[in-house]
Amino acid sequence: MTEILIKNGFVVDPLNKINCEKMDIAIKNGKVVAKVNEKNAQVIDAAGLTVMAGGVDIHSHVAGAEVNMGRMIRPEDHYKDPVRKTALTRCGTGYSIPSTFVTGYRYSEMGYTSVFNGSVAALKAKHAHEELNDIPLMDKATYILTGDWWFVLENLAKGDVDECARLVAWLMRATKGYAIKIVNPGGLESWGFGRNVHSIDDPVPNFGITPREIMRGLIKVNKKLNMPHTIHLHTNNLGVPGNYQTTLDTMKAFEDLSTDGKPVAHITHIQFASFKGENWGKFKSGAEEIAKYMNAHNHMTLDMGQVTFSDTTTMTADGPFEFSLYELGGHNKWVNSDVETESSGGIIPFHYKKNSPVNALQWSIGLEIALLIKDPWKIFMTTDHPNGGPFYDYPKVLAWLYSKKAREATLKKCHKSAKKKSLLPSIDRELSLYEIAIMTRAGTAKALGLPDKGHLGVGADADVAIFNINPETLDISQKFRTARKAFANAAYTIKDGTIVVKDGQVVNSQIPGRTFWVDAETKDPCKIDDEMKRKFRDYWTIEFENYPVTDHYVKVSDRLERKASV
Amino acid sequence: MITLTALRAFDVPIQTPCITPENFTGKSLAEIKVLPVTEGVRNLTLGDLFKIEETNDGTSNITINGDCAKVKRVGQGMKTGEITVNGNIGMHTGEKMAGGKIIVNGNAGGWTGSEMKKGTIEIHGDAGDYTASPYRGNDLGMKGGLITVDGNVGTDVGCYNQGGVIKIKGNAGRFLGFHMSDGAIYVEKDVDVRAGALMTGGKIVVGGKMEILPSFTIDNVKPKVKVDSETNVAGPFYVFLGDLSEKGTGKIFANKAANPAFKFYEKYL
Amino acid sequence: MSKIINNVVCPICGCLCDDLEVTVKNNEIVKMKNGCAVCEAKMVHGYKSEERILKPMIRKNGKLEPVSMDEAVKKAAQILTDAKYPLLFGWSSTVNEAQRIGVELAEELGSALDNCCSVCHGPSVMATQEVGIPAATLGQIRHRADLIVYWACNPWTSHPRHVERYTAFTDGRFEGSEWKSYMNKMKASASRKKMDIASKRIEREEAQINPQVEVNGPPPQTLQKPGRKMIVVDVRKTMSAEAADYFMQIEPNRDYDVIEALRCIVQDQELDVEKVGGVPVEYLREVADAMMKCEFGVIYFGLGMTQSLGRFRNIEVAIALARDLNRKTKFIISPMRGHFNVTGANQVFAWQTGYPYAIDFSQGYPQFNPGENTAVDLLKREDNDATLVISADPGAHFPSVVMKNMMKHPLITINPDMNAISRLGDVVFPTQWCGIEYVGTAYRMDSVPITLKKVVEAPPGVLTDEELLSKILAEVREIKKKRGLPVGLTEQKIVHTEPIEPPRVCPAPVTKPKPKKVVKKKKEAA
Amino acid sequence: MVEQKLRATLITGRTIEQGVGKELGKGSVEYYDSCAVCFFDKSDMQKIGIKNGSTVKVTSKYGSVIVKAQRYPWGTNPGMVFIPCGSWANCITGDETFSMGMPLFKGFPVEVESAPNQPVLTLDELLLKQFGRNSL
Repeated sequence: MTEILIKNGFVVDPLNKINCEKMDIAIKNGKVVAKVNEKNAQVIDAAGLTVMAGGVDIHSHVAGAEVNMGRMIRPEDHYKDPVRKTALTRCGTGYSIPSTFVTGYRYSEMGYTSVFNGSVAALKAKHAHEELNDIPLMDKATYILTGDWWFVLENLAKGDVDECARLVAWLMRATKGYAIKIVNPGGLESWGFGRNVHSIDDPVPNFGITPREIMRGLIKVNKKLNMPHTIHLHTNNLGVPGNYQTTLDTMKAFEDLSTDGKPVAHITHIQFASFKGENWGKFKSGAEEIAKYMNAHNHMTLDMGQVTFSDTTTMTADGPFEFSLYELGGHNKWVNSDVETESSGGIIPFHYKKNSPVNALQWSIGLEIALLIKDPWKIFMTTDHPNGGPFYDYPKVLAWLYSKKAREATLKKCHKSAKKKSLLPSIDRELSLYEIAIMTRAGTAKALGLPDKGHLGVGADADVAIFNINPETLDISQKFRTARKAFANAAYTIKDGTIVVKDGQVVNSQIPGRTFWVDAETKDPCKIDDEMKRKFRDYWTIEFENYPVTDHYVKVSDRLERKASV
Repeated sequence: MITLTALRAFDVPIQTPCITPENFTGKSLAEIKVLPVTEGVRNLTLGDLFKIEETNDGTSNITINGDCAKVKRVGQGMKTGEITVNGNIGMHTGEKMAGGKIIVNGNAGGWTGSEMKKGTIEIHGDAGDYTASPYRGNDLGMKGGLITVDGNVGTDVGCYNQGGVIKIKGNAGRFLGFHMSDGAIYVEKDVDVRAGALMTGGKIVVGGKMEILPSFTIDNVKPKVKVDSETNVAGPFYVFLGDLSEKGTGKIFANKAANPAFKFYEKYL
Repeated sequence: MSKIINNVVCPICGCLCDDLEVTVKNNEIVKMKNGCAVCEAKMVHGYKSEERILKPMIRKNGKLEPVSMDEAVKKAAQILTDAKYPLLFGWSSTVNEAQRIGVELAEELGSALDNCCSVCHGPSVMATQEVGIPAATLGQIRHRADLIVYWACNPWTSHPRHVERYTAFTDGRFEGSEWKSYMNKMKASASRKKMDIASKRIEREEAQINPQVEVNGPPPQTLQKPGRKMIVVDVRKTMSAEAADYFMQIEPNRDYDVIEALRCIVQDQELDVEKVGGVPVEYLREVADAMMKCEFGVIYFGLGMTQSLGRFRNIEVAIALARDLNRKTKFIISPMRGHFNVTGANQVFAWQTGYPYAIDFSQGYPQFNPGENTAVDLLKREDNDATLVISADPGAHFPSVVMKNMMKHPLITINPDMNAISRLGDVVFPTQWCGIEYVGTAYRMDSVPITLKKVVEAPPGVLTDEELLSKILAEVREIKKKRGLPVGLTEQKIVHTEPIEPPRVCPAPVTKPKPKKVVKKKKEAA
Repeated sequence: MVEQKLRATLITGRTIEQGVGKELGKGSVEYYDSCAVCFFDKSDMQKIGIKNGSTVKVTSKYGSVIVKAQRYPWGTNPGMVFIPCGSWANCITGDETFSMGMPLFKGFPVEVESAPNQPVLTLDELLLKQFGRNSL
């Protein structure tokens, strides 16, 4: 393997507390090393450039049945953005849901090297892995929808957390999953008969359990299994005006579960869960309340789910939410996709417009929360791709975060009622490169429990992003467009010790990337006997033996072994 | 003016989105000759397929001669000027057109004038399926402009029409004006089944025989109807409202004399 | 020695039943349990029939002659690269792993790529692109559905185990099987039939061009009963209709009108007409009532909708009906996808290119348009000058008027046995039976991925689809290189089943990763 | 009264026998027996004077084919004939797709007449007749 020496760059590495210091980074065998022989190494002159670890996206829908259904139903969307084949890269289409190869290329062009797939129903996990295999240049992993899995509901209703933990351990292994994903707990099961739950204490029909019990139970399970990430939560009542109260109730419900001051849950796309006001007409921002709570507590992490004003496609496992969105009118397509015994799902194409009072305020809410929460280790940058906007809009989101001028430029074009309600004019905070590195790589890698990602210390994976930003000469808050361009087109992206992008163009598409999955070893494995298999046959329409994702489905497997305490 | 004459009969599809008056403006003949086109999988230049001549009349108008039924995407997105085709032309002619005029002295393929915004397309032969209808999955059809067809048209013509006017002298196929919300479609002769299906607005005027979907209800009988500022058609016409399943208020004007079968509707009037 | 293999997946229809018990003796399947008659025909007899192709063949002087694999691959690649615009068609009876290579081959050639779904459920995909679809996996139906409508399909013959495994005759968590009540009904009807025969009816005399519906009675009281109900809507009575609680016979090509009428009724609109598609409106009212009153309803539709007049518009309104019904109750609609992996082909094409079928790569990027790039349209217009058919049989399933156009140009076929298209090929490749001789992935009709199993060894020298296509692709690239054309890269093969490194034992997540500080610091020159 | 020709609507589609036949092999007797047939309503059979097993000629705008007649076992469908999908049915199906990829497989007019003594071709004979080639 080639050795690489990145010389004289301004290194931004928050996990090692390095803030724009001029230094060299040496790479050998896909890892960051103390030094390499300069004569043998490929030298990158990074003088005047910013060097960061490769980006780690904590929540993005890039693969799986739901995503692909979204692709299938939107030919008019792809028609706008064809991507030509080159000698190095495969062809495809882009826009709101790029095809798999294009997903890999575009992430890489922005200096991202790892992506964590938002949600996958266990029954269709093979599909997600097949697609992940076709996303080149990225390390990846997928969260598994666990919150409405019947075995979880039944065991938690019984109060048997240990057995539940053993089953979840089996599930993670069987699906090659990375973390416990909970979407609208209890709501997905209720949607099986077209109903929903409306607070964290609403009973789930037929199962004698409440969303609160599901979430608390799975946090306990997560701890017992010693999972690298916390539970990954999409809250109840998502996208409903007034839901910030539900979100606060949810966060409060976990306070006692964090015993060591460490986070126990990650709430994803918080923007969609911070709405105030009784109805859409009285729609307001709940950002202040959420931020105030987050500033006073340390047991949660969040990601933004920022809206970027584009013609996109919303997709979530939250079936009832998508139907209520459809009922708001103005949409020509609605997809619902229930998965037996596990989950539901829905898709609606959605155009976020600046001149819509609600959409414009949504845009504001995402930024307000990100800026009002003081500690960047608590909130990460995402657009919940493609729900708030496509991932390749990240540079835009960054610009809004590091430049008040950028925010004002956009706010000027927004609907006047949103302008009036927005808190943004009162916020002067502009993020530094250091804080941006936390929100896009260091913080996410830490929250995901990946010791080798998100930093450039010795032993770290050689995933590096170099941007054409000179912190000494470029004031990013003023020249936000220049910096935005630099974030959109990395000067170099290095994946596993190989240069894959140069000047914003893919130069090597042959690095497949690894798939992380968690193998939590319980003291007693969950009992797989005839009784279990019979139950399985009753619950699902496929046989027990045909349920797991075999090694065949993971191109480059990276198993994370964990010792569980049950 | 540029004249393109097909050098040979074409056997595989040819895509020529480069043929628009704007694109030719300011280009020398040599530059026009090397504009990229594809013939099947081969990447060729315009000069490989057409004899290209220039007449100095101060315009960038284009004349195409020869049978170009396999030539697709002529005049795609054009904004000004004029294209005259002497012969047949293939699919997607004048797609997303925003102005100017296309005259086809022959038949036109499918998706002619698809998602058109402004301008005029005159077809002196037949037009194919999906004329003036949007691309797959899109619910935004023809926004404005005028399409006239002397011959017959295929199925699914004028789908999702949002304000364009389509006048057809011959017959029309099924699903005419599917899901249209505004604009007008006038067919002088017969229309196949399911005209106006799922329409929410606009009007369809039929001079010949037709069939009415069960999801339409009779409104009244009118002696004449106005298609656009230039065309008034004398009836009398049965006027149907629909499509009820979409709570629509579109109107279908069915010629009374040509459709004696609709007489039973009169009891509801 | 015979061995029994359990949980084998049936590679035939979209049901992908995965509970087969297969007995193998001397590398031959000798017995199969649990499968349907079609499954038995393939798994026990068909796969090893005399029709099996064992060697590649090339047509010389009108006769197919066996040749070496290399010669056949070279010839095929030559045909494909010489052609101005080839068409690659088929893909529904092979596995995802092969379809992936297929997309790459089409991309490299710049050809048209189409899938069998264009002549089966392609219209369903198109309808989904217009209005979306409220769908669910089959288990959801099994557990919850109390109203099951089969519209224009006959599961008894095309998906023989659909009813017993997934819908009316299966026990779910919240709904029970209706098998017993069906058996009672059958007994009653058997005696009624005897009576009927005894009192012979007078035959109708007048000839009719449009068949007139006459067996259509009003919906019975049973539509009000608790428990699961099954309604069949079709243009002719079938075995499935016999099993239903109510059979509604409609005139051919009138599905659209009937569904539209139902939609109006569901939305409380008055209809001016008295009969729609031969069915009195008051009967439709009762059917609509049953749909609105159920707890969880489902419509399964088949080729009767996609192939009759209206094509995808029929499905569009059917989906709209199901969507409207969701305002009153829970309602699902799903296509009865035919071949075992036609869904998979749509999925693979979609994730690699963004489009599910009818793709054209001639511009260097994918373009999609059914009607323009679909196989039948291309052939009808004679746009292609070479064809490769894989795991499909347009020889038997395309109208011969369009097949005649295909036969004007060279034809390459890849199929395990001598089906109609292989009989017509110029270059005929043998291949293994996926799901019998090699492992791969297929997608059930509800897009649930299932791994097909290998139960016997393939005959020597016969390659899998994936291997064969890779060979052709490599040869195509070789030829293009010789011609000085740019070519794409061959994907790196990573063959391993275990992690590359020993599994990492991460520190517990509570301990913050503490990488040593490391990086060489350099003072600025200034 | 026996008439010369029956005008009817043709539906092609699957039958379980065709399913079994195709899986046994396209050259199998089962496939031939299950696909080279046309199902009629009883009244229609009387109309043109045919019985189970008689050979009939089915003609559409796109071609014609000789198949064996059989009585449709379920219900009454006068004026509708059914041929299982396969090479025989596709001799008479149409290429009209209305620009959506799907040719004419169901619900179009055909004429049926009794064709005694005319042979029902095997698959190979049929392919040879249609396309001038086969595997032999």
